[in-house]
Amino acid sequence: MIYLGCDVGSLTAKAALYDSEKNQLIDTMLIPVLATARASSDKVITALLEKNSLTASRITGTCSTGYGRFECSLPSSEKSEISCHGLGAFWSNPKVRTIIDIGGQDSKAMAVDEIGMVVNFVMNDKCAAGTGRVLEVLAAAIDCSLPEMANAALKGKGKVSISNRCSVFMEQDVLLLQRAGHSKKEISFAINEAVADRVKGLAKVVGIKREVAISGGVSKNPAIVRGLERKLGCSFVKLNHDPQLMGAIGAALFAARTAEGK
Amino acid sequence: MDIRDKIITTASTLENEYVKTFRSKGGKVFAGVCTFTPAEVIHAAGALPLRIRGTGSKATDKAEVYYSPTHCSFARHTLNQGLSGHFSFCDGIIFVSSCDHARRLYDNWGYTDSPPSVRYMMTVPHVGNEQAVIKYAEDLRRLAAFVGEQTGKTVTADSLHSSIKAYNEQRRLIGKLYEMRKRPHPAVKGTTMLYLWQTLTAIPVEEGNAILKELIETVDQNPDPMPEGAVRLFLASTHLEDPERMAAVESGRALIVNDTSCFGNGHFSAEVSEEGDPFLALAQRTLLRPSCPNIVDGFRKRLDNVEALAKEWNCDGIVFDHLQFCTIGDAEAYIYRQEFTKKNIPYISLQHELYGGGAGQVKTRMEAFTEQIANIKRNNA
Amino acid sequence: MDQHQHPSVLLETSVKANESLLKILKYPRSAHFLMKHVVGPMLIDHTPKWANTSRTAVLKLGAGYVDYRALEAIRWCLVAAQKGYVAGLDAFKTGKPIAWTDWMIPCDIVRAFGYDVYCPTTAFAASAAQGPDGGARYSAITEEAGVSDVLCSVDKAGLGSYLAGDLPHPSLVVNGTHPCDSARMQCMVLEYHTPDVPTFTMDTPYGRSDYELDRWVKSAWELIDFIEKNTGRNLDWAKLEESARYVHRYTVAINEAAELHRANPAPPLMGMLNLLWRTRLTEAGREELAISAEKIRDATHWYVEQNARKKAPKDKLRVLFGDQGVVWTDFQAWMYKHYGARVVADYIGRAYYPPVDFSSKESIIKTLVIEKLYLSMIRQSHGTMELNIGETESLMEEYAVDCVLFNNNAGCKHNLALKKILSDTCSRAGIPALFMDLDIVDNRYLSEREIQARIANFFTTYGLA
Amino acid sequence: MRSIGIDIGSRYVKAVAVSNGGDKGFGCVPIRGDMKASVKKAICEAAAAVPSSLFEKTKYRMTGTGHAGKTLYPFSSPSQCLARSAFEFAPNGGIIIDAGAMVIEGIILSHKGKIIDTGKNERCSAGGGRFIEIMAKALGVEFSQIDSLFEKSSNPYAITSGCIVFAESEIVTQVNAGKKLEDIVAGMITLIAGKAATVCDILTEKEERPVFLSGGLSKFKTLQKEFERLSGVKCGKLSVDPIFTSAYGAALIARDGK
Repeated sequence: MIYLGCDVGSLTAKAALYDSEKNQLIDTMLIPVLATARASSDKVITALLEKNSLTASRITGTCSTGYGRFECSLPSSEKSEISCHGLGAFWSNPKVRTIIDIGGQDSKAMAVDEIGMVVNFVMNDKCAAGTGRVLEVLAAAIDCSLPEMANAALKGKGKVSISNRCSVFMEQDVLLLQRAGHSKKEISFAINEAVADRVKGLAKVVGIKREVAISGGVSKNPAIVRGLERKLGCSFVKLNHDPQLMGAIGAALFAARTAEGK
Repeated sequence: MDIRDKIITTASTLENEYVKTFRSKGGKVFAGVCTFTPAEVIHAAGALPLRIRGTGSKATDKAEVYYSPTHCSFARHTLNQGLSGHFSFCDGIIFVSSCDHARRLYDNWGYTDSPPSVRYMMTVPHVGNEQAVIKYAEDLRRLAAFVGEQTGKTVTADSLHSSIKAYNEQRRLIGKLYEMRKRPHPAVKGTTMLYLWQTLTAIPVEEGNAILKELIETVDQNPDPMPEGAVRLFLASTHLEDPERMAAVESGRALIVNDTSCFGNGHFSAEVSEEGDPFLALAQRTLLRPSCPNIVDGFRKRLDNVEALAKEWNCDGIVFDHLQFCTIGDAEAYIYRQEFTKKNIPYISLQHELYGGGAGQVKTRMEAFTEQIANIKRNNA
Repeated sequence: MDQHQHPSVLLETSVKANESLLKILKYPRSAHFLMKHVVGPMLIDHTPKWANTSRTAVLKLGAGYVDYRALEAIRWCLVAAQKGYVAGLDAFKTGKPIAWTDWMIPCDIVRAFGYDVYCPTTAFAASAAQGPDGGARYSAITEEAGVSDVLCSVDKAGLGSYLAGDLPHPSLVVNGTHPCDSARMQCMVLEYHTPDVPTFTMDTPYGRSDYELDRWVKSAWELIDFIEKNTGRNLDWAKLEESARYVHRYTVAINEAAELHRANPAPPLMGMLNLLWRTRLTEAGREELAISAEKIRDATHWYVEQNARKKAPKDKLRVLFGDQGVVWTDFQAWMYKHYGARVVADYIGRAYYPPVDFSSKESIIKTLVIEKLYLSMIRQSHGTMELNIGETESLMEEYAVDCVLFNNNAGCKHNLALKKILSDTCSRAGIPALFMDLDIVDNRYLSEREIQARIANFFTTYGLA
Repeated sequence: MRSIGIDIGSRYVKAVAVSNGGDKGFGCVPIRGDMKASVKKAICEAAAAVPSSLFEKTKYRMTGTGHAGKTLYPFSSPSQCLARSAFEFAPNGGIIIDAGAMVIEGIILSHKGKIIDTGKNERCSAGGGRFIEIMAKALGVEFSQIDSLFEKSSNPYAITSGCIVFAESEIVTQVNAGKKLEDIVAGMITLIAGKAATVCDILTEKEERPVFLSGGLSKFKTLQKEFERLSGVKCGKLSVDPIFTSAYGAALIARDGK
């Protein structure tokens, strides 16, 4: 049986197809969001189905998640992105018990049990300084793409730091550091440290239980990942699928669990 | 009109129909800042006690001249309302020294000479023991003398006793309503309760009691709708007054069945003794029951109380929702997290602005929280 | 709980730092020479790597701008402070009983029960021994534990030092309900974490009316009663009276020294009074502190006489610090070097303490505990705005200041809510005021460079320099 | 004699050249990489309109917050330059509110041009121009459309988040929920205008003084209108483009100097 998971976030929309008999992922798709959540979910689902020459009728169940979850174009159940990220990461690597997810607008830490169900979580409430969006804004401030910034940061030695913790003023700090003649790699390092610092707190509150994995778009940024590993004193295990797709994969798994009563 | 609609209408504005009627008969209205301002004392002086809230406030830009954006939004919104003259229908206003944000309301209100021009600062203790009770009774006596002077009606032991009786009846009635929330299908949900609190704290107690009686009858037959697979939750909170916020917390399958909000159960619980010195009785009731986090040595009482109530009302989890930048709320939330994590009781802490914003965020969190509870329950089973 | 997993970084570094300072100050003349001609000029504007941890201390000690007489006085203050740190460290290592007190608690009374006293809150200052980011480190520990980032960083540092496992376990806790949410909440969280320790809370009054003061004094007697009942110890009245005499000597000397700063040119010792204040929070009633205060007074006198004899030029720019001082750095020497600006009064250093009345046991207790309400930072956080307006107005006038600098500490909610009112107060007096929006303990908020830029901008904008 | 004022902001270098005769020249260059080069370019642009003979020395004055300690010329504080500029427009004293990229700052001047009081907005409420920039980008709205969109709105949406990143997410949610674009744009303008009005209220002794709105944001006519509505004052018109107010002040200081 084929199940579909759809995750419409604030920056990207993702979808995943899952075959429950083989317990395998069939295919996934990721697109930047369109004007409305409805349009995004429409597009990502249609594209994924077309690519795999499937029609909507072949899908046994759909589950949607993310901020746009109530706008899914197929009749579907809804699950919070926290549960989906948790289950997705767990399925991708069943050793995982703690997941740190840095998304566009929010970052979160979750604890899952032996079957991948979330038993505790914390999200950033009050300050946006530990999110992917801030990384983007700051990368733009030094005229870098995100991967460029991450690579540069890996070469940084920590000669400068960004003391301000508000995203607006962080940007100003970055501009000033740049003008003071500091190298791109040092500034990038400082940016990544500052963001990692904000995320570290969440992980500490939820409690670190091994193994730990990191998901979400920012997990592709090696500088943040290493910074966090160092700050938390543990190394992250690898997820066997694209860490940005955990939400969609988790949603597809939930669709299967709901339909098959597991 | 359904009594629920009446409650919603009354709660939607501070200067409601009851206030207007009361004033048109020459009655005086005294607004008070938090649960430490005893309604009984104002009532005994012949005035209408009205609990201050930010209802109707859309911005805080006027207040931010005096407050920083890192002050709690209750202080900013209410000062903004004060500066805009929205409290000019009141004849007096009573401030308390409960927390930093609240006590500076008195200073900034007075400094800007915002209406009403009759303003009083009542000091309150920050511990809950017998000695503090004696001191608080004195604080109350002074308040009574002040309000009595303003209304021309001296507060006597007798008048205060009869006020206490009226408010005790209100407490018993609302207690009944809380009892009805123990049912498998609770009679009222949190959002309805929030409207009710706001109505009761802004109209004469006698009429409030009448409304309560009618509401109890109505919801007994016709309870609030309940979401399918509802997850019963306990709401621990400091100040929460935005109905939309409460609705967001109660979105999805979440259902609030009891609380210690300082507008709700934290305000209405525990009767005042009708014997002996009424000031002492009021002080005892306010300070010795599980109270607001301002009473620093009372956290153990509060924790035990929350746990006991949550158990008695058959709650599956505890939500702590406090105002952003509320110092005492933050510390309290931390203690709750430590305690309930230790005891394996599902717990979530949220923060909000007095009005608006973050509905999407809180929905996601509440949804995840109810899912988390379901997972834990299944694991336990 | 006398077995600790880790050493107490906070106390070890504080003891070590104090040790070195005491060694240097043993020879105040050469210390002064060294600071004035060698170290000061290197450190006032820059932070060379080698001086990262010691620079703040040098700046706090005047960076060569204060006379050796004052350094000698400060040595005595450090001896007192060191006794406190050593007692704390001793209790940490051996499990010797120690009492935790909050800072408006009459620690002299608690000490008269034979207790050593440690005040968790003082981590905000002690952490500076670990360098300018010591406070930030402890604040961060608290934030990461999920307590809050809206607490005042003074209390975040205090909580952080507990959460880091750096504090000796108390056998008695005396809390206060200082009218500052953050301080109260620190006490509450610590009390939660030390459930089996007898804890007494003194409810600090909001106002100064008779019945409130009466309650405050009564609570001191309740405290005495509580300690006797819960610990089986008795109050040593002779010891208390001896302490009270030292407190009194301190009071008389400090009041005079503060008054003398009205002189123009003013003695440069306001910063030293600030250091004494910090030490007296926990070490009030120690003889060394009384000696230190008297020596500071003598040094102040010496300055005033010296200036008069030499017909020294008037101060170029007289500055009032309108609120708490920055802990992790100091820019008084920098201001003096570049702008000739002299801090002539500050909210912390300048104080007027009521004298102790020795006529009876009752009067000693009464005056000792009421005196605590006049402590800087306790004094200004009470009551309504009139208190703060009055203090600012009288300081501006009495000390003839040219401008006021407010740090506007990020977590200080009650002060932040007076910003407009105090700004207007200064305007009415025709005195320019700068609100710096910094954090006095946590250097992640506003860096020293930014602070200096703000001050420089302020001075030039208003044509003060 | 020619004097040039240079204002280094967070994104742009602005330069104004003035002659003793009253000629003015303007230059505005985005800062890319090397700041020195951008400064030079802006100076060239400004100087082109105010020619000077080879034998005359040009006087320079620099200001702004974006210089990172590298002051190439004598430096005056941003407040001083704003004040000097305002004094030119309001010789009898006045108030100037400068809505910059990060911070909104206000200054009152006495009739002698002396600064009486200054004020600015604070953390968690910061972000003037940058706020609008990020919001407009998220909404896919051009700067040129903002005024007309505002006019179309009948029911402005009140943005509740002070933090830029959260506000961005809030408005994206609102757009997705079907809120009209113009209502959100209007809400955003009202929010910033409210912040400017707050800064204006922070200042003491402002009775009877003309008020000027400067900085890039004041280019939005509707923002100025909202500001007037919220603060209850009437704004005067600046005689230079509002983005050059500081640089112009710096040039005047240079000219006045010895």
